[in-house]
Amino acid sequence: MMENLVYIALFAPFAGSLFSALFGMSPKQTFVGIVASSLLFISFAASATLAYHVYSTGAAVHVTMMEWISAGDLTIPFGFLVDQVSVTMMTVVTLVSTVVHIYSIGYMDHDKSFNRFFSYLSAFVFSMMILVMSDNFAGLFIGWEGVGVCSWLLIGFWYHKADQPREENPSISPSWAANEAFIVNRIADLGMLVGLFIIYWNVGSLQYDVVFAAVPELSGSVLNAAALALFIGAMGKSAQFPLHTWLTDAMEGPTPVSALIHAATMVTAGVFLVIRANPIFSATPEVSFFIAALGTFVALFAASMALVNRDLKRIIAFSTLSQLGYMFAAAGLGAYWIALFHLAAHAFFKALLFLGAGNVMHAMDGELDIFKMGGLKKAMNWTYIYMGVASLALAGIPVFAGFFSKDAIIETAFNEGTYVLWAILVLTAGMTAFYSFRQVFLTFHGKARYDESTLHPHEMYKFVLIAMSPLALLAVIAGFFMGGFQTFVTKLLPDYVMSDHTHHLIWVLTAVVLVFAVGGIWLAYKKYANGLKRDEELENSFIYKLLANQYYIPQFYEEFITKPYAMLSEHMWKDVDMKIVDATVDGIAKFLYKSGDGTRKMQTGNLSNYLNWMALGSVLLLVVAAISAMLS
Amino acid sequence: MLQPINVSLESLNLITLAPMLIVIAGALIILILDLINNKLHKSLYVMLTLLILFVDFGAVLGLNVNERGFFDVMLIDGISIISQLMIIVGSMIFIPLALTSRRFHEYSYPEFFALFLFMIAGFQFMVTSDNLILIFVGIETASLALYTLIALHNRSNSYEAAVKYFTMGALAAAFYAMGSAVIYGLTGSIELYKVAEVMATRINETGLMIAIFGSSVLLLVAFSFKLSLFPFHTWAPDVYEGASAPLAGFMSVVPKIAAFVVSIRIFGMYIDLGVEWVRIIILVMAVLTMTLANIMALVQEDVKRMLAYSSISHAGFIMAALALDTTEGTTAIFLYYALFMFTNLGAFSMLWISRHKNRRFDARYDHPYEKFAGFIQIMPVGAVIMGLFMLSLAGVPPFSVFWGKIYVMQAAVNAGYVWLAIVMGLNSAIAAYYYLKLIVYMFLMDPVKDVDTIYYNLSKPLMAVIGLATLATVTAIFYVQPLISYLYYMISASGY
Amino acid sequence: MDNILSVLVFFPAIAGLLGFVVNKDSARAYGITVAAIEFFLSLWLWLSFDSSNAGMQFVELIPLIPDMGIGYYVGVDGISLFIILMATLMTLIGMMSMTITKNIKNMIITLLFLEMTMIGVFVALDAIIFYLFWELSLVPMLYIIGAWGGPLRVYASVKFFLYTFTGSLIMLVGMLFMAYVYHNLTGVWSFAITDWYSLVLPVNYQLWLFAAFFFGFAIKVPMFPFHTWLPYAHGQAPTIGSVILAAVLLKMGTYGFVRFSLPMFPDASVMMITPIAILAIIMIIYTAMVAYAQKDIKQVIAYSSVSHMGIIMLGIFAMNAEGISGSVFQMLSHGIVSGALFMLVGVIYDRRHTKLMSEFGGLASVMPKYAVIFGIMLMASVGLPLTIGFVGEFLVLLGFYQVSPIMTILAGTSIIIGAIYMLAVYKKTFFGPVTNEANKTLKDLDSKETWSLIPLVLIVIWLGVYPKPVLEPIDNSVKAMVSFMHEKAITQEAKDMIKVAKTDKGGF
Amino acid sequence: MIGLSHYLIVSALIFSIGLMGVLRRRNLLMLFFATEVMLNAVNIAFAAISHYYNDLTGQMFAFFIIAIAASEVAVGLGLLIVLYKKYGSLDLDDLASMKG
Repeated sequence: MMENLVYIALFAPFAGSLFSALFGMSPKQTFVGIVASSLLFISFAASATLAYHVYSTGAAVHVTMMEWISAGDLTIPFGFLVDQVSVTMMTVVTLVSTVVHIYSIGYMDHDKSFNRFFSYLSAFVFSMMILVMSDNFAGLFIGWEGVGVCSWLLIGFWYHKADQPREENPSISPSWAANEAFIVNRIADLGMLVGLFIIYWNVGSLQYDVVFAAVPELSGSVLNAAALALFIGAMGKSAQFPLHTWLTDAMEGPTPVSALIHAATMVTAGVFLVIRANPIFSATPEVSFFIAALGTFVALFAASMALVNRDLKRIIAFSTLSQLGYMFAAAGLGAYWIALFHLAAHAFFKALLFLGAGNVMHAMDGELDIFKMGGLKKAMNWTYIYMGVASLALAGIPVFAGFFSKDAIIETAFNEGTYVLWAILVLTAGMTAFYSFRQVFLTFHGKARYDESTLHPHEMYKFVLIAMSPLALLAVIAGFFMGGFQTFVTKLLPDYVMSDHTHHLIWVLTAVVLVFAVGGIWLAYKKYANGLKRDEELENSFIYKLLANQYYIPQFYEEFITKPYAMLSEHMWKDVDMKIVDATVDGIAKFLYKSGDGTRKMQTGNLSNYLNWMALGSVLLLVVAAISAMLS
Repeated sequence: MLQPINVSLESLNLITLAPMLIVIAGALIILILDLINNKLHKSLYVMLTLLILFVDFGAVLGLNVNERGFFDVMLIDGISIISQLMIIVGSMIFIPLALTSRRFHEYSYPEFFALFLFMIAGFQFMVTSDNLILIFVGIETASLALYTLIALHNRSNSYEAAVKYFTMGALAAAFYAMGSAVIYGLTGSIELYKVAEVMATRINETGLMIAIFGSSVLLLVAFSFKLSLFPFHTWAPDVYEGASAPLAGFMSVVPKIAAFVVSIRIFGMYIDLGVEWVRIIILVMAVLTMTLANIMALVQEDVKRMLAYSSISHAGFIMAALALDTTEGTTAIFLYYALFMFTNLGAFSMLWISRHKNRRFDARYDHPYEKFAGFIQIMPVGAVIMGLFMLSLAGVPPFSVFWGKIYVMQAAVNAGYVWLAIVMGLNSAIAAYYYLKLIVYMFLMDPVKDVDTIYYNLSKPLMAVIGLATLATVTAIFYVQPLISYLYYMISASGY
Repeated sequence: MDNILSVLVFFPAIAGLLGFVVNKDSARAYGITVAAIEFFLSLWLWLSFDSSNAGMQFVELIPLIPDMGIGYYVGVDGISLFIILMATLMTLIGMMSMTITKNIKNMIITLLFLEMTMIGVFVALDAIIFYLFWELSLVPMLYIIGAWGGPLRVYASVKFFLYTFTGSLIMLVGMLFMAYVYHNLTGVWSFAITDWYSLVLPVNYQLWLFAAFFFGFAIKVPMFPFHTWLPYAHGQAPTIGSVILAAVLLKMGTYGFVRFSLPMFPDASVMMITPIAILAIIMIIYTAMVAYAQKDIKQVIAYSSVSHMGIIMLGIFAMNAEGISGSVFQMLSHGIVSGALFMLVGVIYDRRHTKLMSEFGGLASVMPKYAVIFGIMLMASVGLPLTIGFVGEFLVLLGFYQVSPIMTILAGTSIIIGAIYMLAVYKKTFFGPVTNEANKTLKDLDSKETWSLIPLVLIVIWLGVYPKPVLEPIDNSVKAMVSFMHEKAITQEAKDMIKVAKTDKGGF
Repeated sequence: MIGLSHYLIVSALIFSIGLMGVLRRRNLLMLFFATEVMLNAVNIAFAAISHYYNDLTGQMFAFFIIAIAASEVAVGLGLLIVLYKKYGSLDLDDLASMKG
């Protein structure tokens, strides 16, 4: 029974994808979206049932469908494992996906590639399900790459758009952004593959249970190498510095995609990997600390860029990046269940935020610059509420989901004695609150800064708003399940409890974070709630420009990696391949041909010359004979 | 006390002379027929010649291995029998080529056929003796007849070719004679087996070495000329160009077989005696010949000249096998020629069918590459056959020359000359270019417009000959085994 | 039917000969029918193949030249079986999709002869018979490139022929030397590969022989720096020529390494791991970069072939069953995928008579079906899991990791730079607005094109999801070969390096 | 006393003279004479050696050489006549229509 549910949960999205693909090249058919969404809902229902099953019995469901690759001593099955961790992910993924699917029916209403969109989106969910459900690293890698491709397809969904200069559109074009995302992810995937190789050659298997059971016997260096390699894989998917640039560019995709893939699910795959492979990471404190430190850095780094950005979606993308940093910080510090909890909570409120942004975009006819918005509260009340709730959750205001999860992470940093990390995370929490509300205020408050004569913002369809409500609800209440969640997942994950010392200080710590968060909101309110006042001096300052240009990292990559690569390729082809390698080959041929031209001159046609050649030949023979006689 | 001369006919063992006598008698019959009636058609002479050769073939087959006869100057050993057989088979392929659909000057003379038969007799004498006098007589009989045959083609180029060949041949003859004189002076004998015995006993004398030196170099010059080895090959391209196509094909095979037999006898003797530098200079010449002839062939504009250079290169290839002086090496020589003969004669016959009275494509050449452009569209079967010949010459398996090639290379490897095998391999690669060039012209180019058909000279006998050559080229894989075992048996029986 | 291999080899040849009689207008149908029969024969071969038997099956031996030890000796094992299947499949599909009308009869006959030589190479168990088919395969390809190719066709075809020919002549010397050594040690002349396997050679002999065979195979593969004939050949060849060349002819080289170099010279192979791996890595990275610089779609795919062949080379020298099985599988995968990609380029070339990327852009809007199939093949080419491209590449890299982690990481960059050039092609060709007027009216795939591509798409996915039916026989034979090499190796380093799989059942 | 070596030296000298003639002469007829000279040099050697060994073989060889030389001249002169008819000259340098 449970096995069937596993397959239903896994293959329902696939069926949806195939069904939509059948109509992929036909004009919009609303029922395609409905079918796909229903199948997703079935998948969600199955996942939820499984979650309940796992919760009530405490036992994991493990199925092996068939053998995939078997060569040498390597055997990789298609095996699926539904345990506390994967079932959490499954539920979150299918829930958010279902919402996003329904949302997309409304959002993609006018797009002529409506059917194709659902095909891609459901395929993504299928890949994601493989990623989280697989019982081995190779299966995870299938999903890993699968979500990469779906992400590529979806970012580049509007492939027909032309490239623009970076000044006009920092992401250049959807197709450019899609390729960037794919290639950057591939860099990380190589790390991941190497991790797999290390594990295979030291353990002899890629099955989680076998590998984790073997961890105690492995040497430290092997574990470190494996952990590092796996984490490099995670860095790509979760867009950690320095592989982060693709995530903001990925906002070229349709907004539901950003909500689902680039906020709630795919980008958290890296965190999931670290959580999934926690026995390895637990055994490698150095790598784990590196993960925590990098996560903390990214949290701050991304938040800083979000402070000044004007693009609605990019701000949310930076915030996603920043939150991923939080999750890594938690996972790196050993608080795996907290990381997973934040992952889930973040999925809800971040998806909600994105979908809200999608509503705004829909209303504003594709406009994304928050400097050109304002006063949308009137027209889009529900969206305002949703985004407000989501932002409160993101900012970590008590009662809302983010408060519980993020606070726990910050406390963990304190608890581990890594006070620097703690300080940074607290500061970041403040910045998070600031940029979230800067965005909310600039969008919904103040006066309209767009041309009201041509643009008439309107609220999204009702059914879309209703579909978003579960997310909103969860963004508010998810935090209350923290205790239950802890008991549930720590059956599998190592438990993490604060020390007594931290426990005593917990109110102080919470208060500090709250001060920063509220301070951030207050600052944003002061500055932006009553409309936008541009501060030329500030905007021209070095720091502002640095932040607005993402620390010039994309430019740096372009100047120092992309362009040199293209140039080098050109040289390799024209100068090395053509002028050296090929020219050598042709040179030998030409040399032979030329020497043929030279040698044929001896064939003068003149008999006298021929006779001379004969005489000369006999002399030469004598000489050669003499030399060889002397030598022998 | 003087003994009365008493020669018993049995000791003469005249049967050893029978093959040559048959051919000479045949030639005389032809001349007599002409005297009686000079209006007879060439087809009669062709068939007559074929029949005479056929009888000759039978006579050779009937010989016993390792016999001497006629005052011991005749030596019937394995190589003499197989070489005679090959000479006769080569001639039998050549002769029907006279039956072209167009009339060509030389074939209307019965003398052509008589001379041809005399030439065959000369070659047969060359290969069935180890007496330097008889070899000389054989060489000269054959050569003088050949000069005349070339000249009979009755074109200014053929006269030029004949004169060039003749003059250089005369010089080579002088070298041969002088070389024989040196040998005679050294050993007091002109019978090679006696020469070998005497030399073997005196091999360590310094003076003798110098003399061997002189004699071997002089003889090597003479035979290098016959075998067209570098730098004595200069006559070959011009003579082949001047001669008619079938005769050129014939010349690239049959006289060389005869010359190789004599070379095996003489230089094999030197190498057996342990005169290592003879081997070395032969190897040097062989390598130079195959390489330089190949690169000169690369730049030829005329197919016939290209084939001339190609056969020079092939000769160099085989010369290297001679230097190995192993049974396998010697077998390789004959195997190679046996296989090469069909392909090469076939290729030259293909030129022959495209022969015109006047040059239509090029002022200088009879068979420029352009003539064969788009041959596949004009005459698909002909193009495919010519393509097969070219591939075979290039050494593409499973066509005939490939088997000869690997046998030679295997012999080289077995004798410890791996480098030689590699040089041969690389040379085959260079050679592939010019054979390919013709294939490219035939298959990949469009025909030259405004010039009429190029299969001008085609007739049934020619088709039969070409068909036979094609068959022999393509099915080589099936008869290589019996050929090898026969050749190997004959050669090892005669002690080489 | 024990002589099915002979039937497979000679059926197309006989059909080719008879093809001269067939009327020009019916030649295409004739060719497709013959190729289909041949394909079904090869399927039959697969069905009657015993997957659990790692050794040679359907062996036939007819002595041809016993004095030299040459015989008609053929057989298949898991390694060669699927390459044969691929050869028959790609010939069939290539013929189905063929759009050539000029001299169609000659083309069909040539293709049938080519098919004979291709199958011959892979079934031959006698070195000379192998060489025979190997060389013979050049001729039809020369004609195909030269007669139906682009403007530089003659140069390209002659270069292809001579380059390969030169290499294989050196290989021939190696074969002759091998036979000589065999004769010296056993007193028997033999060119039978299975006889040669039993020969334990001193290391220096192994090295020299390895080098000789290397030239023949490396030029065919083609390995850097012997690869420059390939872009010309592909660039000038008609679609069908490129398809066959990439799918089958290149595999002869890598197959040669597996069939000859590894089991015959295990010690030399182990010693040559590093140099060959370096060449392979140069191939992978360098040609991938060169591919990125190309302006012509077909050239990109041509160079990408070289890059992928680098992966295959690397896997062969992993010296463990994972890597070698992966390599053999990757041969199939590359054959199918690059064949399909060349067919796809052919589709666009037929419509626009240009292959320059700058001429295109936005094709996804105009030709959605085409874009989808191209996209699938692209993803298979960059090694996306659940496509055929992943299995081989993954196993190769996994296998080679045991030899050298650093080199594996370098080689692994292929998954990055492979994506770079392939995605660049896709972006330039299919994405963006349709700027060129000529592209606005392009027709999507017609039924002929679709139906020749669909089977390939299905195979790409089928073997990506469930490679077992193919991988298992390959793996059985490879495992047996590896343990054979391990036993045969004389130096300790080689014994250490060659990893016998624990699951080996033996039977080589 | 004139011994074998004197004859041989004379023979060698004449052979060389003949060879030089072959190499230097431009007229075909003179060329033929030069080859005759070479052959006759060989004859001297043969005769002398034959005498030295008291063996008839050498003289026999010499006779054959004479005969062959004669037939060579016969054929050669025939060729020259046709050639002269065609070209109107016997100069070697005119005889180079085939080359390369």
